[in-house]
Amino acid sequence: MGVVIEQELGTVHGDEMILNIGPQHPSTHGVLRLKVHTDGEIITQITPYIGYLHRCFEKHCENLTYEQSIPYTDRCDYIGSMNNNFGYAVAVEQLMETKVPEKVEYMRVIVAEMNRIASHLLALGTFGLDVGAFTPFLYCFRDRERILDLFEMLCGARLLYNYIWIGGVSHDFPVGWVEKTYEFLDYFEPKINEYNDLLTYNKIFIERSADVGVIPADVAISYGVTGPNLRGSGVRWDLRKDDPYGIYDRFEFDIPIGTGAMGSVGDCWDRYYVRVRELEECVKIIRQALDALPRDGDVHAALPKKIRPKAGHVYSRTESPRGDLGYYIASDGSDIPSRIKMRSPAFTALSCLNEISRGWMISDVIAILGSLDIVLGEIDR
Amino acid sequence: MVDYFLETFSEITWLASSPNLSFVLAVTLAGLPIFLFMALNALIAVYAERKISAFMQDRLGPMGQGVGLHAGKWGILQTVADAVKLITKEDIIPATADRKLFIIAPFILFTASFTAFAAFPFNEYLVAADFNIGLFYILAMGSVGVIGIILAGYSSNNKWSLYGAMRSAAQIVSYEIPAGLSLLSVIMLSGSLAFRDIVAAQTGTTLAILPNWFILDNPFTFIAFWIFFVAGVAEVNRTPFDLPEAESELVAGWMTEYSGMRWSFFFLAEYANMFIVAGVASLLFLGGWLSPIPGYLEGNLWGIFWFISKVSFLIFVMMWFRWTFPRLRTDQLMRLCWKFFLPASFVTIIGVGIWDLFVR
Amino acid sequence: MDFAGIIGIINAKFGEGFASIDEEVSADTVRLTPEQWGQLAPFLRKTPELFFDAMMCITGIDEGVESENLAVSYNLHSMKHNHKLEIYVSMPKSDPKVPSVEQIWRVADWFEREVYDMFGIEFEGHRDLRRILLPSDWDGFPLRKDYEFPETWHGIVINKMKEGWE
Amino acid sequence: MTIGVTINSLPVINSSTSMYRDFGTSFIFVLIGIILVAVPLLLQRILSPRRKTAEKMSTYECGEDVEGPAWVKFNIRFYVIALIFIIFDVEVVFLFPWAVVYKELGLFAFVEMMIFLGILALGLAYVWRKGDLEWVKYSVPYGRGRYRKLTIIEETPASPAPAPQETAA
Repeated sequence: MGVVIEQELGTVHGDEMILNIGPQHPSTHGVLRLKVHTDGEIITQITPYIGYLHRCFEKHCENLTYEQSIPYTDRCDYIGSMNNNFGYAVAVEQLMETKVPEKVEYMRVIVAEMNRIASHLLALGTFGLDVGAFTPFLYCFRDRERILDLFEMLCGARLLYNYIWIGGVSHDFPVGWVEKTYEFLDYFEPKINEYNDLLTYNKIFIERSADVGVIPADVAISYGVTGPNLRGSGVRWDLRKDDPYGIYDRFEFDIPIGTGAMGSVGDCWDRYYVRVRELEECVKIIRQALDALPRDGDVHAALPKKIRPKAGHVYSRTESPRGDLGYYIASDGSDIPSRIKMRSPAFTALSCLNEISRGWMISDVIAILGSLDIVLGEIDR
Repeated sequence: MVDYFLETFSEITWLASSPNLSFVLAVTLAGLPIFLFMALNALIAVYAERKISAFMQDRLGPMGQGVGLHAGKWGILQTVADAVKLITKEDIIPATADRKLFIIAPFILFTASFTAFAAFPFNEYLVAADFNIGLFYILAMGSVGVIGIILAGYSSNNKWSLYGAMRSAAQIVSYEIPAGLSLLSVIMLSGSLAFRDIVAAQTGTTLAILPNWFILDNPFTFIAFWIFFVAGVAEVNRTPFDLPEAESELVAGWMTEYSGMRWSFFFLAEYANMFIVAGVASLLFLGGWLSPIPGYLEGNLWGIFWFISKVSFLIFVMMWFRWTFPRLRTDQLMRLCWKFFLPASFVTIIGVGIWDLFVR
Repeated sequence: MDFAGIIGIINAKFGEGFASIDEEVSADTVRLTPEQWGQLAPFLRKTPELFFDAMMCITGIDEGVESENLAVSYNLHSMKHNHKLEIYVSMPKSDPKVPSVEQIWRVADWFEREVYDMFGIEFEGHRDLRRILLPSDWDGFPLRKDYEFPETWHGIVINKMKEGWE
Repeated sequence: MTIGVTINSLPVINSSTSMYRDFGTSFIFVLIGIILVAVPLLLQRILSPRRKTAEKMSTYECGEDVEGPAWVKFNIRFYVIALIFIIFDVEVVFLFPWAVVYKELGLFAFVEMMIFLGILALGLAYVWRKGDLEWVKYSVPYGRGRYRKLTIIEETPASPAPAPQETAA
């Protein structure tokens, strides 16, 4: 069987014990099953079993028109739904060679970045929870709640938005939304320090996460790890800068990378801290986009009633909160896509778990899993 | 209290004739209030824990309105509702478990903390059983509990439970040493193991206005207090030392397979142990039932008040820890104990000795 | 480096006409046979000028009931040079076999398992080729166009897709 | 500065009856404790429903069937800690009587006990130096990790080499 990596483990041995972490376990972030071989507390091998949440997303898409697939993309990464919509819309527009109105571009960036903040907040909170700190989790949720309130005002939904459509967005910002978003940003920016005080620079937290679960840059690239996880390993790679889609090339922001400030480059602390720093960058982008947002204009490009892209295929990538979100769309000229494949960042991030967590303890594996920030809806699709 | 009851019984003619019976009766009568107090302590502490955590986390906590199914105003009946739920819950023993040990485990754990509780003085006179080696007795009884934990974890035949048991075995026994050693400094200064003498040694003032508590006696006892308190938190398995039941790692650790009433005794014992650690710390270092302003607000009732408030404060600090800190890892926990607390507690003993002989 | 440059390097090594550009499918896609892909993959990874160190995506494709072809599409990317390439490998449905690149790009491990799971394409040389998303005892390969849905699975009745959705 | 109250007499157990009483008291407390656990359990037996099914009685393993037994030969690390504990705990018990009479005996006893503690500390230093206080001595694939202060005794490579790696950009 497969990649069984036998390892001679130092001097002392116990019997090998097989532990099933999940599917019913508090810190598997969904329904993930890890079959863990342990010796005492030390992990000798991990085999992830996924598919508990498989909803046949790709099979569904083969039976739906292009527009009808959008709500299904929501359900993949249910923490960062806006970005999923965004990625899908960009892919189809690329296939159709459509340009969307200027205003829509700004609106998309604003909601996508807001969603990125919400997603990162959840990631930070649950990582704290995984290493035993309960309070930061609720602090993060408190602030995430405000973003969800704004989204609710925007499109009525709090989790699965179906807001970004092909060629535009479902409707304009409601009256007062922009002001409320400014208010939120003013409220949120100082709160980032609060997380830092409570968790980031906590001695125990550093002990638990620094130097743990190091992913070297080359291993990360080989395993297709992207997004904040890859940046935590010290690779300055962000699609918003390196292969800009939408209008991301118009904004000024930094790409934080892991520096190994507390341990080695690419450890759990770096991955965590990259997300904290990204919160600030998101706020920067949203402020610029809000400032430049055109007042008037259509929120929908002129598209035919039935979307029939010409035959061909396209692979388009966008930067979701978890990394490179790719859509491979093959069209045969009809209004139903012949193949939609979603390349999910969490899928590849999880695939390196066995590689990086051998030799660590059970507690560390939970921390590593938390720092990778996986969403099972996206992995299983 | 045992003595008091014995004296009372000796005046009752039919009881005075059989000393054994009157002795048993006296101890039983002294024991029942202890149980009531333990239950009450758990009830209030659980409610406090919920509310304190809620306030620390910017939320409301249990907020039921009205009596009945809604757990009372401000959720004050939440714990009672929990108790009712626990007692009406189906009692499940896994088919593969070691049945005998599984049943015995909560008995050991609860009985250990109950018997330890019996030696607690709430003021100079109010103590269920006044042993002249009270401190040693409490330490001894406190360390029996770990057997219950190991049995519970082992007998469940569950991997999570086994991990919890193994961790707690390593953890509790390790932290017992610094806890015991740090208490030695107080015993050296007071020259007694009876709480009455230890507290009596702390009367008066130091530095003109401050109370003459052992925590303020010299720098080494000050360190010893913190060693004892942190080691005590580790011994009662609370965050940041809650590895045996680490919920994000081991689901519920050694009590994974326990539910209903059997589990509630673990719970009761945990809160009782918190009280014991906080109680020993306040008796030995914080002057027990003595008033913080020497010469004022003293007396038996005030004594009870001061003792309970000191203990409550320390329990609050434990809760504060729990809702602030992440959890340590097993090897870090051991490192902290053996490489930091153990040498430090040696230093406190030597330091107190030198201070007492030469500096003072 | 742009697409033409990449093609140039590949053709310089493997001979002119090795990498044919298929205008019909997409402008920047290289169409290959499975054997050619087996030769090309290590070259793409190791050549310093190309250095495709990241495998972005592996997609299985069923080209439709009529064409009787399955295909695998590889999206490669170079973190160093920031250029990308798409490789399109097609094979007959009767004998779907592709050389595995799992040991060249580790991420291909799971991607290839997924393609195998959904299309039944065998990746030769993969060390751990088994189903990943579906249960291990699932019958058939669901993303093939001619896939017939089972009536039940372990006693669970599977709802048929409704006819005539628009 | 002196402690407020001087202690006149040592807490010696006065007579055999007193000892009998102390032990008797704690024994009865144990009995009461057992009864206090038994009664609510009995009450639960009366009040609670009893509908046992095979699933309910099965061991919790995160929703999966149990793989392999839980009662295995566990890693020796845990027992090493227990052994070290026993050594130190016995010494602590020796220290208690000394601490009680320390004030009476003065400098001589203090010096004596310091010698005893010195030997104990020597033992601790030995265990420390030997590395038995460290929890683990294994190697992790990447990074220095928690082993950066340890010399790793042997580092065996994983048997099927995990893919050729060049250093990336």
